[in-house]
Amino acid sequence: MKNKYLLGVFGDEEHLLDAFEDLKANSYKIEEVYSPYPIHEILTGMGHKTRMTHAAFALGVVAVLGLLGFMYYAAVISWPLIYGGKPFNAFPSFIVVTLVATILIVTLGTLFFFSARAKIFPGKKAEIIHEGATDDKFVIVFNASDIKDNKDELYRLLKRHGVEDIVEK
Amino acid sequence: MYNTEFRGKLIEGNKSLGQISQDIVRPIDAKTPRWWFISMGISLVMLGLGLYAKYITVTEGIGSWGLNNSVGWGWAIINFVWWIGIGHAGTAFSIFLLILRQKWRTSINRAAEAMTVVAVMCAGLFPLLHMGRVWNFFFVLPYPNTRGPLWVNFNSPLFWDFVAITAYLLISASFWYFGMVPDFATIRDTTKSKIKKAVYGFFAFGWTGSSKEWLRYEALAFILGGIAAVLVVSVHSIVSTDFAVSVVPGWHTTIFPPYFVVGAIFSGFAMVLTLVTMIRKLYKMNDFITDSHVDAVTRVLIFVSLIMGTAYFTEVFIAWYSASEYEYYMFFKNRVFGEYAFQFWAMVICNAFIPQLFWWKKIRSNITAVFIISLFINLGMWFERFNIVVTTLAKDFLPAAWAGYSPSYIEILLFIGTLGLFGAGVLMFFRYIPMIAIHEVKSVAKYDKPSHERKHRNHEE
Amino acid sequence: MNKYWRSIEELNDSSKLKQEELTNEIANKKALNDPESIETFASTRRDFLKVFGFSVAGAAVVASCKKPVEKAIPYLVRPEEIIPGQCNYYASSYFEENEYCGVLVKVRDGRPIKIEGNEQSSLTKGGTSARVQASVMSLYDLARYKEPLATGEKITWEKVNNEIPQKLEEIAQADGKIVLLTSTVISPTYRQVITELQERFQGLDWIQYDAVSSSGMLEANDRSFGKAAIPTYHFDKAKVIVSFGADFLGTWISPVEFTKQYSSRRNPDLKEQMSRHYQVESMMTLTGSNADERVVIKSSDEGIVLLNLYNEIAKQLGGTTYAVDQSSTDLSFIVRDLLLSKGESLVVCGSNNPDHQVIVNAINSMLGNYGATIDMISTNRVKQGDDRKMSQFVEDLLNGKVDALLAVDVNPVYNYPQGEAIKDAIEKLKLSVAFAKEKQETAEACKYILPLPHYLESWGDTEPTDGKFSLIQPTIHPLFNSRPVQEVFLAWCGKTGNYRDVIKFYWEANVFPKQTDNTEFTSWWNTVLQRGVFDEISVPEEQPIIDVTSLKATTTRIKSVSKTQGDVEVVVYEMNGKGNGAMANNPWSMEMPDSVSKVSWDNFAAISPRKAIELGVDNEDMVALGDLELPVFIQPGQEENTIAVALGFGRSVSGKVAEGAGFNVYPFINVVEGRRMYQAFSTVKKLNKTYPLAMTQTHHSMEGREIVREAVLEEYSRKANAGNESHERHEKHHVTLYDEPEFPAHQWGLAIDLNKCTGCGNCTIACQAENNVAVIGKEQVRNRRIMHWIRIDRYYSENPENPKTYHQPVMCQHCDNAPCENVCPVSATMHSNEGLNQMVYNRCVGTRYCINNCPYKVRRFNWFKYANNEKFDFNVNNDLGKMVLNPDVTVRSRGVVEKCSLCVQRIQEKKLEAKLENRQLNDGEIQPACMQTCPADAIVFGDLKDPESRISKLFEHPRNYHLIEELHTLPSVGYLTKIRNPHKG
Amino acid sequence: MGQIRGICRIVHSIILLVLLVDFSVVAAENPVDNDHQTQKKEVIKDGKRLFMGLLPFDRKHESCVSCHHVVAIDTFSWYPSALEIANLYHAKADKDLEKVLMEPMGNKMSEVHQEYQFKEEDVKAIKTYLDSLVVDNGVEPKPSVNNLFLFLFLGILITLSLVDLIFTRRIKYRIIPVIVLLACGGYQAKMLMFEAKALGRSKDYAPDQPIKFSHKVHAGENQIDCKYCHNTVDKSRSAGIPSVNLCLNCHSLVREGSNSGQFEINKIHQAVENGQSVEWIRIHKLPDHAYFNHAQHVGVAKLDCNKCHGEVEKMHVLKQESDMSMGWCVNCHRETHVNMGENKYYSSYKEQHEAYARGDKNAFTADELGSNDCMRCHY
Repeated sequence: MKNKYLLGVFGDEEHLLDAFEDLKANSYKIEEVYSPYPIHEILTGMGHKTRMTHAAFALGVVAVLGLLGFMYYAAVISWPLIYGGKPFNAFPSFIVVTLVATILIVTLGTLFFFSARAKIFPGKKAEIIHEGATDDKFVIVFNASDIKDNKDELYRLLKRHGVEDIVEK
Repeated sequence: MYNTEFRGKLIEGNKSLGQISQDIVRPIDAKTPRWWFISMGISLVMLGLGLYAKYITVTEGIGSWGLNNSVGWGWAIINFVWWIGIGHAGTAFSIFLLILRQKWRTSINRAAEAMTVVAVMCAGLFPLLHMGRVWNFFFVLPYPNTRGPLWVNFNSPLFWDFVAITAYLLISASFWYFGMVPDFATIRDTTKSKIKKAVYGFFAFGWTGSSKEWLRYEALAFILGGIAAVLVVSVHSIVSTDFAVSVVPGWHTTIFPPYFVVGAIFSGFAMVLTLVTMIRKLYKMNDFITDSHVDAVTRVLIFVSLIMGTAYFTEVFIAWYSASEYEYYMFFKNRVFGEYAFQFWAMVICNAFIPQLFWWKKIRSNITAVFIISLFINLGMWFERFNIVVTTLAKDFLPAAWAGYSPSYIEILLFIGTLGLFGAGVLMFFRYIPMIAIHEVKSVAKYDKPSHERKHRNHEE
Repeated sequence: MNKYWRSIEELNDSSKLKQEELTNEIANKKALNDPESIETFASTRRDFLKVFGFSVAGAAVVASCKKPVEKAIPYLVRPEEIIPGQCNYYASSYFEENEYCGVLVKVRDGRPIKIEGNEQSSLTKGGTSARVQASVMSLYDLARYKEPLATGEKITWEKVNNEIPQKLEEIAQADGKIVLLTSTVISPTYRQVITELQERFQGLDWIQYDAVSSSGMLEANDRSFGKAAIPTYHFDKAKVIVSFGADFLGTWISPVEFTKQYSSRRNPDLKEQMSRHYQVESMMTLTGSNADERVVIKSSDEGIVLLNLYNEIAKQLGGTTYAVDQSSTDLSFIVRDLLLSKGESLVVCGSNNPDHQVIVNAINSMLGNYGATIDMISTNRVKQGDDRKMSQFVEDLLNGKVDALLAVDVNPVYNYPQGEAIKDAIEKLKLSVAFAKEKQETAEACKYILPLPHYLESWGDTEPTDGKFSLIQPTIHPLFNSRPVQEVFLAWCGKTGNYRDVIKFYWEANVFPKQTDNTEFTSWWNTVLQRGVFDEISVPEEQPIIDVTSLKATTTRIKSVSKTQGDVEVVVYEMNGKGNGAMANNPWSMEMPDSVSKVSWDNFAAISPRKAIELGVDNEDMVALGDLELPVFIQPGQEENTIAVALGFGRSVSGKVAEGAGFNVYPFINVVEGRRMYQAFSTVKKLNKTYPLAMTQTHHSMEGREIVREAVLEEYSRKANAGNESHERHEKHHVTLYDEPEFPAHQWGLAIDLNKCTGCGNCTIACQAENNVAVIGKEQVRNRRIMHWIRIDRYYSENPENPKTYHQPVMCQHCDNAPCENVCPVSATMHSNEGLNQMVYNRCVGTRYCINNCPYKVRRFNWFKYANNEKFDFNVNNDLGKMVLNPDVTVRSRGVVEKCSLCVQRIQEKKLEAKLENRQLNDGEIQPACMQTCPADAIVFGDLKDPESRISKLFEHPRNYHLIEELHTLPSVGYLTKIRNPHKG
Repeated sequence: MGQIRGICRIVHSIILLVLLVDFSVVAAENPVDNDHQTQKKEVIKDGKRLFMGLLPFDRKHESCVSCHHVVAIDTFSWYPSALEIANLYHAKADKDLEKVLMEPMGNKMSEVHQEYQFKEEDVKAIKTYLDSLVVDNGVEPKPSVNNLFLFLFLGILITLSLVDLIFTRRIKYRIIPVIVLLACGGYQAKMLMFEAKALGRSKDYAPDQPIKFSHKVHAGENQIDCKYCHNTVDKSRSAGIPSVNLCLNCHSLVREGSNSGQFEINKIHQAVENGQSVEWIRIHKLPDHAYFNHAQHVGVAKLDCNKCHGEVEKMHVLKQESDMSMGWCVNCHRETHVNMGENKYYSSYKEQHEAYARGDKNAFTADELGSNDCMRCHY
């Protein structure tokens, strides 16, 4: 880590949110916010967006077409076989597999997207910024270079909103 | 839209976030209690017996079971359906209650999901083991091969079933696992033990709790929740096609898919109830799993039990109304008043009548009574599957081919083995995994704060 | 088919004979000629027999998982008639346990694997019985004697041929008594050999002994006609058949012959000419279960009932009547019917009491049946044992008056009532020689045990009925060091040479002159050998006149039996398909469920339902009948105070299969004045014990379902679809979303005439032999896991004390909308373009869903590994027994489902033949095993696409219906409604 | 089409590898020390030297071993191996060997054994050596790597590297465990593939036969029709391996081969004399659950033998040309046309036959008439 970080550690959600809104209002550049559980206001406030839902939908479309296509190929073109007097293309029978297998493919695919985009994967070493961020602390992280001009003001602002601790790293 | 006043407090004891972490993680850090070792020992012995039975089954053949030319499926399939039904609770809890915005699920869904994964594993064993040539299991997979290539039969409910069970196991396992990732991170960051730090650190996949992670995490939960909701309905519907697609009287009915789904939810909730009452007792989690949680589950059970009763009645009614002599015989001369009347009435009493006791507040609030009734429901659901699988096969079309069925000790040991596996799995879960979703409980803990402390705003998620 | 009949005799010149020997040597040398190696030689392959053209020995590279090197060993000199991988058929004859049948032996790569009926035989006409089918298995029985033994030690034939004649000579010199005890001899050449032996050893007494004798008939006919013989019967000429306890469809005299005759008249389209069958009996026999009317009487009342019947008829016809107690059984309707069809009726009686038979003779004579349905000129020879001679011999033996015994293929120690005493007496004899095929009680008591060849290994000739000759020819080189008894006897007489030459010589001198068409013996002989049979053209002769005085003497002995002689009457009988116990070590035979009770592997005390309630017993409870403890089986149709127990079980010395199967009830046989009576009085007591019985069917009611559809002839003559009215309705309801299945060339189907089917079970065993169906043993049968591809369902209806019985063969129905096909996940079962429901063993993973979803429950699962498994020590657990396997059919492994394939290997074979001959298939050319050998001609196979085929006609027949057709499974198997022909009014 | 080897075989071979321990038994020597033995050993040693060409003796030729190899070799050789010679002369006297060496029979042998001059004791030594080969069975026991242990060892390495990669991280350079992982995994995969191949069908299987029978010589150079020897091919399920007396039809006259001299052909005569048939190694072998009938394919469909068996007439050593997998059968049925017009049997296929007669469709594949139905081969 080349950069120095400044961490504002809060004890509860209300104070964090107050501070967060104030910081946003004062157009501080917030590097990241760490919390033990997802806080809707922060997620929207940070301005990130994810297109995972779109990816999942696209995956679903591909899966449905692929599965139906595969089953049609296997049952009608590749080696047609007669089962119980049914026609080769016993379409309604294919629906069940299509449905379930699509769900499976979408799930696994979404997990993969998630893993890739959120960089959450087996063996990853966590870059822990603050030990309490997964327990009971809410941490706002600033990049030291972004705030070196108005550091004191920031300190004051944070303290005003009941910050428990300010750590420079 | 969500009314805590109505439901009461979600978490008792007015805990801080830190306390929540501590309370839930405590069993993992604390010294393992003696009862844990005892029950683990028992579970492992049962598991061992099951392994022995599996060994015999695989080396000697399915002949070591009590099946015959007419009754081709017995305890194995009964237990399979039973376990799958139980395995329904996890997703049902997480997904349905999530969709219904039922915050009270947060204390229970982890246990329910864990139970799902273990139960589906138990269930999945049976279709494998009941194959005559389990070593050729891969024939079920439609993979390109040097046989022409020869594919599989997409019309077969067993193939559907295979796909559905595989999907269900994978999806519920990943759903459960990704739900635990932030909690593993919590343990990683709070524990003192170096080994635990390393191990839980590995399983936490590098989770830190940043807003970027949470954003995608929420999206993931949203997607999985949405599509898994379909799964909740589809899996047991597909399991029911194992029977409903056949031509045999007693199986060949259109009521089966909804009937199985409801039955699964019923047995799943009952098993959840069994488990959470135990967790409450053993780990003193009364603050998290409150009386109101138990109360909510029992209310659901009353409702579902009524549906079950209706389904039983409908089946019997249609058997008469359809004027099919085979159906009529199956239900009236075989099940209701015949050779298998005991199993039929055991099913009806356990599933349709006993849960009606929950109408009384006194019983609902008596944890022991709730525990016992939940066991009765589990038993009743087992009888339901017996009723479906065996009674039909024992007496179908040609009386000359009618044959009775009684399980061999191998089949019984197999079942005991899965109980052992379930026990061991659940105990491992108690011991090594946070029993309650920490981050979710934390997120709802704020609603329990006195309203003056909450100056907030928008309660939507 | 003629083309395929070959005979070894075609290779008559000496060089070819040498070749034959050489071939056999190559084929058998490795594993078989050394008897010890059979037990020790172990093959590593589960079905090493599925080889073609050469014998293969698999040799796995030691302790590595490399592909085993397989060897292909060609014939050194390939015999001309053997094409590796092709079958040859040889005509031969079966005569064992007094049952005769003309057969074709299917030989593949030098080993007989299947018996088929010989359609050229004018007696059995292509039918066989279950015993005949199972007999090929006895060839490969481990319990067979492999070497000549003297007091348990191996000796050589040379020594045998030196020592024994010497000793016989000594005894003959000292005026000692030598007895030659054989079963009935129907071979003219064998008789001549015996005569020669008698000339050689003065004082050699020849006694024929049958385990289940018909001596009573011989004696009665002697009294009535002065001819101690059994007449031939013509059931096909009889409009009314009355049988008093004679199980002529199952075990009596010549069941295959009689079934052929009987079923030909069971055609309702003959209208009034369809036969009516009355059965008067005390126990439920297979024949009784097929009767139009069945009357239950006590077996001790039989005489009175018969004499009353005689009196009734005599009254009507103005004959002499005799004073007798009034019988409580009203047979007036039978009398009416008999009188209406004089000269077209037939009364038979199964009793061994000559008095009863004399009355029956008198009745038949009054009705003018002699010369019409009964022939006393050309007589039946299959049972010639004389009870009184035998009992005299036993008395002598026990009194030490016999010095030497030559026992040929008989087993009195087991199957004579005083067996134990006989055993002790034999052991004290100066000389005792047993000729025996396999381990048996009498042989073990004898000093010398000389192995007999199986009939498939030996030459022989037969004359089962006067003027009907047939030949037995070997189809395999003797597997063991055995010699035909005739050759041994000739050797003792100082003659050498093989028996075949003796037969030829005899035939040239005695049979050849009986015909005029051929002038050259050798060519005639070759034709006969190819056909297997030769019928002398008989000149019609006047039937002998009955001696009426014989009846008068008899009637005085017919009395009511006082009740004081015991609680119950015990009737002992032969079980259909099991015989008298000589084949007890045959796993096919043992596992075949009894045609009536559906119990396999055991005999039991059959008790009437009412008696069971009275005694408070249920199936599998044990009762004590006198001293003998027996399990109970509740048999509907049993006379209330009669308990029936089958003979032929409880062998004390035998092979492994027969061990512990059932109980020996031969001691129940009464010897009255030297005659063996198969009834006894006894006490019955409930015991607090149970004994497991392997029942293959436990529910006996059709529950009102239209499974076997039936009507009576009267209705049927009015309305063609009588009893089958719902067929039309169901056909109308056949509505489907999908197109009807279409088959481009063939659509195979099977039609089963329930009117003809007698339920004898021959098809079950024929199928088992053809399709390598596994034997699974009593315990597994009891677990309801029997593997038979074709089972015969038997239902009862109405009065349990005298029910109506139904037999219905059920095999895979080859449904065009097969429920099983839809549910298999791995495509192990699906439809062929010839309408077959295919089952691919090697694809099956054993989910058993198809079994569950089959409405007919005809699919079978391999619950265990049945081949090469110590726990299933039947034929496929040893290399000798495996020789019987059909190499065209896979031996199924553990965990796969199997079922009837409509003998697809035969379909394919015949199709290929047609292609090679550049022609279309002919109707009737393809015959599945069940159809080929059905003695009742109840099964028809054919192509439904061919509108002219027999099967298409039958499928159009108004009697045709399908099993559970309301399910719209579109089976390719049709059943023809059962039409009963009860008496009117 | 998916020619990917079935997962089946891999699974099978994993099971087999785990189950079967490849114990290589090393024959323990059992020295019996006495004078006679030592003396004999010396003679054997001498004989071996002579045979191997280590002891120079007066001749211009190559050593015996250069043609008559002692250990199994990869390449095909027409010459009888030392062991074969040893077996043949084991029961005979030294003189016989000497006679054969000095007065070679037949053209081939005379050509290569020109002007051989041996001392009597040399011949005796060689004979003794050869006899010793018969006793030892000619093959020297070779220690072989124990496959299972190797496989397990590789498995352990993989596990260790995985553990380090994820948990312990003791090794500084991450690339090392990755390389170990890949290498071990790759080798294991190779072992599995090898075993899997050996286990199932064996394309290119070309074992040594007891007689060096060359299809190239017979079917190629001499143009003998396949059906002359395999004469049941068009009427029976089995093509028929010719019985020994069939060989004699020609070889009672043809006593010497162009390549192998008299040695190989003599084996046939010996077989007849001893009354013992030749034990050929079987090459083409379908599994027991698959039914194949030559008559259908040759007799009816008139297929050329080469279609399945390859260019046999160019093979000295016969090998399996096709993999004989189910896919191979089935795909051929999908391509091969039926003799619709010629064979009257096919008029049973009414619709198709009419279409053919009308000329609507001029060819039907075997598959279209149902030859790919399961129960055409599996019953």
